[in-house]
Amino acid sequence: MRPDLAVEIAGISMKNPVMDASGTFGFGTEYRPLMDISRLGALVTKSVTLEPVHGNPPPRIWETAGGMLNSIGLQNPGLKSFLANKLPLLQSFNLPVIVNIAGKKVEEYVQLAAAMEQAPGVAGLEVNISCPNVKEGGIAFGADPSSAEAVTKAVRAACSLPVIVKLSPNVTDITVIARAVAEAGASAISLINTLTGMAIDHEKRRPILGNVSGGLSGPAVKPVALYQVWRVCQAVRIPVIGMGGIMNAGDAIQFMLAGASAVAVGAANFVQPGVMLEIIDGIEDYLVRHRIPRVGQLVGALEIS
Amino acid sequence: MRPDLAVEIAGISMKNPVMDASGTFGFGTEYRPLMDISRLGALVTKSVTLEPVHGNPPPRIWETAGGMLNSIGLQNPGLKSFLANKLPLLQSFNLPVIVNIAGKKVEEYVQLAAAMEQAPGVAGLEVNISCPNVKEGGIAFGADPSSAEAVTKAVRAACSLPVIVKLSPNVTDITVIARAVAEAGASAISLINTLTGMAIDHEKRRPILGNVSGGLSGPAVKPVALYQVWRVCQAVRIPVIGMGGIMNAGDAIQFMLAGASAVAVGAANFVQPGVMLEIIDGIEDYLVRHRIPRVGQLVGALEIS
Amino acid sequence: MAISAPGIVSRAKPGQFLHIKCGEALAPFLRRPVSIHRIDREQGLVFLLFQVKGAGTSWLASRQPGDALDMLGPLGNGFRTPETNSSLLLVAGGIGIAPLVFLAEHAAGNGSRVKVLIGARNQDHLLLLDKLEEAGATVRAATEDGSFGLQGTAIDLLTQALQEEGADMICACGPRGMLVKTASLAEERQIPCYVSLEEYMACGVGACRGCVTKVLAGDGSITYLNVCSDGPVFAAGEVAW
Amino acid sequence: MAISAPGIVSRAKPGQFLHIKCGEALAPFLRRPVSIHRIDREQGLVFLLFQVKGAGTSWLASRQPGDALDMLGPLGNGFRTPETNSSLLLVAGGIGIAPLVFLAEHAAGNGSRVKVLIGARNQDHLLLLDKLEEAGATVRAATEDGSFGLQGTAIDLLTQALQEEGADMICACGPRGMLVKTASLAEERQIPCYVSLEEYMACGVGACRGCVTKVLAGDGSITYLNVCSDGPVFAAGEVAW
Ligand SMILES: Cc1cc2nc3c(=O)[nH]c(=O)nc-3n(C[C@H](O)[C@H](O)[C@H](O)COP(=O)(O)OP(=O)(O)OC[C@H]3O[C@@H](n4cnc5c(N)ncnc54)[C@H](O)[C@@H]3O)c2cc1C
Ligand SMILES: Cc1cc2nc3c(=O)[nH]c(=O)nc-3n(C[C@H](O)[C@H](O)[C@H](O)COP(=O)(O)OP(=O)(O)OC[C@H]3O[C@@H](n4cnc5c(N)ncnc54)[C@H](O)[C@@H]3O)c2cc1C
Ligand SMILES: Cc1cc2nc3c(=O)[nH]c(=O)nc-3n(C[C@H](O)[C@H](O)[C@H](O)COP(=O)(O)O)c2cc1C
Ligand SMILES: Cc1cc2nc3c(=O)[nH]c(=O)nc-3n(C[C@H](O)[C@H](O)[C@H](O)COP(=O)(O)O)c2cc1C
Ligand code: FES
Ligand code: FES
Repeated sequence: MRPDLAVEIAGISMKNPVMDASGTFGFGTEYRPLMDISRLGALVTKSVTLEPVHGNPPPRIWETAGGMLNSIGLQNPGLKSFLANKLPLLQSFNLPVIVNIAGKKVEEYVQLAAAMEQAPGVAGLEVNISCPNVKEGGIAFGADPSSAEAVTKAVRAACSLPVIVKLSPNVTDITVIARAVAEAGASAISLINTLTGMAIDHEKRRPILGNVSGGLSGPAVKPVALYQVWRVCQAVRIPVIGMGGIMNAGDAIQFMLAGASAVAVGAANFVQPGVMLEIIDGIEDYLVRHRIPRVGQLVGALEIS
Repeated sequence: MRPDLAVEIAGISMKNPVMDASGTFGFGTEYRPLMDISRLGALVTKSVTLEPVHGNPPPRIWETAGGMLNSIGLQNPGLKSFLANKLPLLQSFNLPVIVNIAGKKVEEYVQLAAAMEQAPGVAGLEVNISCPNVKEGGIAFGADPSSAEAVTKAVRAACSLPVIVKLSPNVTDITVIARAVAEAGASAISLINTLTGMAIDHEKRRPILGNVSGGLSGPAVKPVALYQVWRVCQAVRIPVIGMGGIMNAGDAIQFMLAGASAVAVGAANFVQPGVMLEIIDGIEDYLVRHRIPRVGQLVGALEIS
Repeated sequence: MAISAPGIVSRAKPGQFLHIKCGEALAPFLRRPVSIHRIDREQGLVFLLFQVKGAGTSWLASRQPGDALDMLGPLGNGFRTPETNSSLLLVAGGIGIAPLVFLAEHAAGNGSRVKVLIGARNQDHLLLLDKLEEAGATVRAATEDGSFGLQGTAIDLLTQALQEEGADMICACGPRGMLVKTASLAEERQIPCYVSLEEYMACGVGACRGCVTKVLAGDGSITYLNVCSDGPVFAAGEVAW
Repeated sequence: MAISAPGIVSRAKPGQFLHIKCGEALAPFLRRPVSIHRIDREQGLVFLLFQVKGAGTSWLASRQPGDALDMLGPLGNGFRTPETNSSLLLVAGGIGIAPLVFLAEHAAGNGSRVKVLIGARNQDHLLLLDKLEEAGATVRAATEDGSFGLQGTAIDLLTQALQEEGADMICACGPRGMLVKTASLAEERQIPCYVSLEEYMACGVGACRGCVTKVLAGDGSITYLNVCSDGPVFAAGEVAW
């Protein structure tokens, strides 16, 4: 018998626990020629803001040991264009679509949430309070429990969609933030966003990124991500979507053992388009090999002596 | 003319800006058969505690993408044995010896500082308030500005040695901690200690490290380290010793451009014993090639447009 | 380097590139963009021409005959196909010659008159003169040290060529400084000019927005377009240099 | 695998290991510890015998004749040299045979009577019987599937051997479970027993305290010793299993 890969996160039913990490898969269509997107558990969009955002000056990408820095700066066409041009295509994949929203003020999150509630075919919201690459908003909301709480409450009140709050790892104690957003009504938590970092060209004596600093992701950050996911899963009862450096099925299973109910794959998509499908297959193989009937049984199954 | 590599950190004169990172070079003697230790700018010891510490159960080491986790847990023979057995050998290298101290309570730091002041041949103290691998003390002191301040003040009062406070990167805003210890009388700041992380064996469904979590270091963390060093150097006026993932002279120079007056090399020693000497030579080559007479001119010379 | 890749060859256009996984494990992490240098349609071969720069290209250079390569592509827009019988000036700086050979062969095969202007550091960096002439292109070369052809740069060759005869279209690939000058010479003479740009890339397919270059929108406002999917070839007048 | 390393050979003792940089760049990051399997003093060669497990050993296995290797060593304490004319039992589980061949050759050359007991999964994993007999050792083998020698384990061979004859010293290398059983059989008969342990390593030279194993100090208290510098060989009675 084939194992059951289906999971439900905050009322969103997914046929498997694997989705893309916001910002690494565009608005879905970019990877369409390269893989069967409809096999994913869900599709998460790049962050959408109220107004169009041009993003940061290039260079925006730099390879690092075991990972990469990015300083995209939330470049996106804005709410209006998203609704008109992107969302209709997303619906064609026949998948739960999770729209990631970002704002400079609480009010912007509220407007975005209200608009998404009206829009057809949005399964849930991921609230980005953890972008390190913008001057206003972004990480500022995710670094402080009371502002994290305020955003969550406001979004919660503005719509009836499942609200997944995406946390920043750049904090002293992530469980404090996690508890704050859980108590404020978040339906689920996703983490980690990128670790803030920078790169320097010593020959030119200049920063490499146009924005000076950027966000670190990829396998280099996996140990940090696993630790924070594990800690958050012990601190809150709402489901957690784990991410940070997942490259293969083994990595994905590690996040689930640490307590994540689902996982998201980011930078790995750049290295190997289609890797998410291999991860889904790999999880299934693992369940078969270990005679585990349902993927949900992996969640939090880490044994600590 | 050969460029001048000498630097002075908090009154400690070093013939070059390169030292080992605490805990990666033992008490100096372990690497003696493999390299000419007397060429270093300074020698930093493994953390010394008041009483002997057995450390954490194995496994304590795990390789990760571009780096490694460790959960040593400050294993060391304790103050008495350090003074009797280790310090005399350290003096034979004819180098400034910086003793790294760690405690579970402020009072322990004070006793250690007072003892080191009495001991012959200690050039300065590095105060470890950032170890992620012990249950009490350690990172707890480094995560909160007021306790960081309290430790620093107490150590400052207990001795007249230069006091270098070593900070943890696992905080929301490292400049807050940096300012707190600077105002409390620190002579210099060193950073980063390791990022807290964990590793999981998904086949066995168990944590890999005996201590469950550990500290991440190596090139994987370099972007984070560079960013935090850069931020701290802009926030305080006391000198900074930069570390985190330095593998070669280019990396070392990047830290100096970001504002570090000297650098420390950790995990790279495991990969290539003698790498610190190559880094010293590489810095000299760079200065020659760029016609820079003194290494101090690199400090903070990053150009941001 | 020649690689058997019939699927890619059948769709390849001059100016497009491949995004190549270099190294077996995680290092280097990201793929490397490399232009399609030439193709052999009959044999289903794609050729690459690249300079060894760092870990990625040196790994690539050490591949042995028979090794497999993980390549995405063809990616990017490619050069606009020149009209038949038009006259084309191709300006190459250093390794920028790589994609222009495919373009030269394609355009010459289309009946265009193609002149290739190559600037290089010295004789050793002058590549492929024979191949280009074989394909029916005229070639002019310049070296910085004067060891071959004109002592000077591709821009000197371009200035000369434009004085002698003009052109219906200019296509350029090379260092940014050279592209800027090419663009301004083309603009002076109102010749349509296309440049192939480089930027650090992650996805290579337009998903991450990491590889952008600044462009002037029609209304004069400034925005960012992806080098990987909106480019790598841009109309020179569109780029905010 | 044979490597020319006269400097290492001249100092090598049975039971010591080399700490080897695998891979050209950062992956894999840490060195890999591999025992000295045999040496050829005259030719200055050191031999390795290893199982391909992950990235490090598979890189190592793909080295070609003539390639250079970055090796630290010899490291570790090595086995205690047996007294001349003593009788020695060597217990090997799987790849644990690697360091014991050097020890067997060394001890046999020293005039000791050496019996090697090898346990393996199947015939394919039974290594080096000939080499050992050539060196003057007696060899007994066991395979889990019975495809060669006794059907059983190295522990079955040890039980048998101890019933037949006893020994002055037992040395063992292999999986932890096998070492535990060897240690208890040796203790029952009060035969001095030494085991070679494995632990994840960073520095390999005693500096980082990453590779510790739990031991019982003389006063009964528990402490941690470095496998790399205090070991890898420990008196079996000292280890807190
Ligand atoms: C569309 C396009 C086509 C290209 N075609 C060719 C070609 O045909 N022949 C050729 O020799 N080179 C070409 N390049 C440049 C080539 O991609 C780089 O030289 C190569 O990526 C360097 O990788 P490395 O690991 O050897 O060097 P490193 O310097 O170690 O690379 C470090 C990082 O910087 C990136 N990088 C470095 N230089 C460049 C660059 N110029 N452009 C984009 N990314 C860069 C790498 O991809 C990597 O992520 C092209 C670049 C682009 C964008
Ligand atoms: C003193 C000593 C001597 C050894 N001698 C031999 C030998 O002669 N032949 C042989 O085949 N193997 C030997 N081993 C085991 C060998 O070191 C590991 O198989 C090897 O490190 C695996 O590396 P990998 O990259 O192939 O595997 P991976 O599983 O990918 O390695 C991941 C990490 O775990 C470490 N690791 C994995 N297994 C072990 C292990 N058993 N012991 C220590 N670290 C490990 C690696 O060094 C690396 O850091 C010895 C180990 C020690 C400690
Ligand atoms: C190029 C890039 C762009 C990203 N953009 C966004 C974004 O718009 N919104 C967001 O919430 N996270 C964004 N992220 C963060 C990822 O969603 C993810 O949290 C992070 O990259 C860690 O996962 P990974 O290591 O698998 O990449 C981005 C990451 C990358 C690499
Ligand atoms: C094995 C190991 C042991 C360490 N022990 C200590 C310690 O005792 N005290 C301390 O302050 N830092 C300790 N550190 C942290 C290092 O000094 C350094 O801050 C960190 O490793 C980052 O540098 P790197 O990336 O160059 O290794 C240790 C690091 C490692 C890898
Ligand atoms: S490289 Fe991702 S958009 Fe171009
Ligand atoms: S590996 Fe560092 S002490 Fe043994």
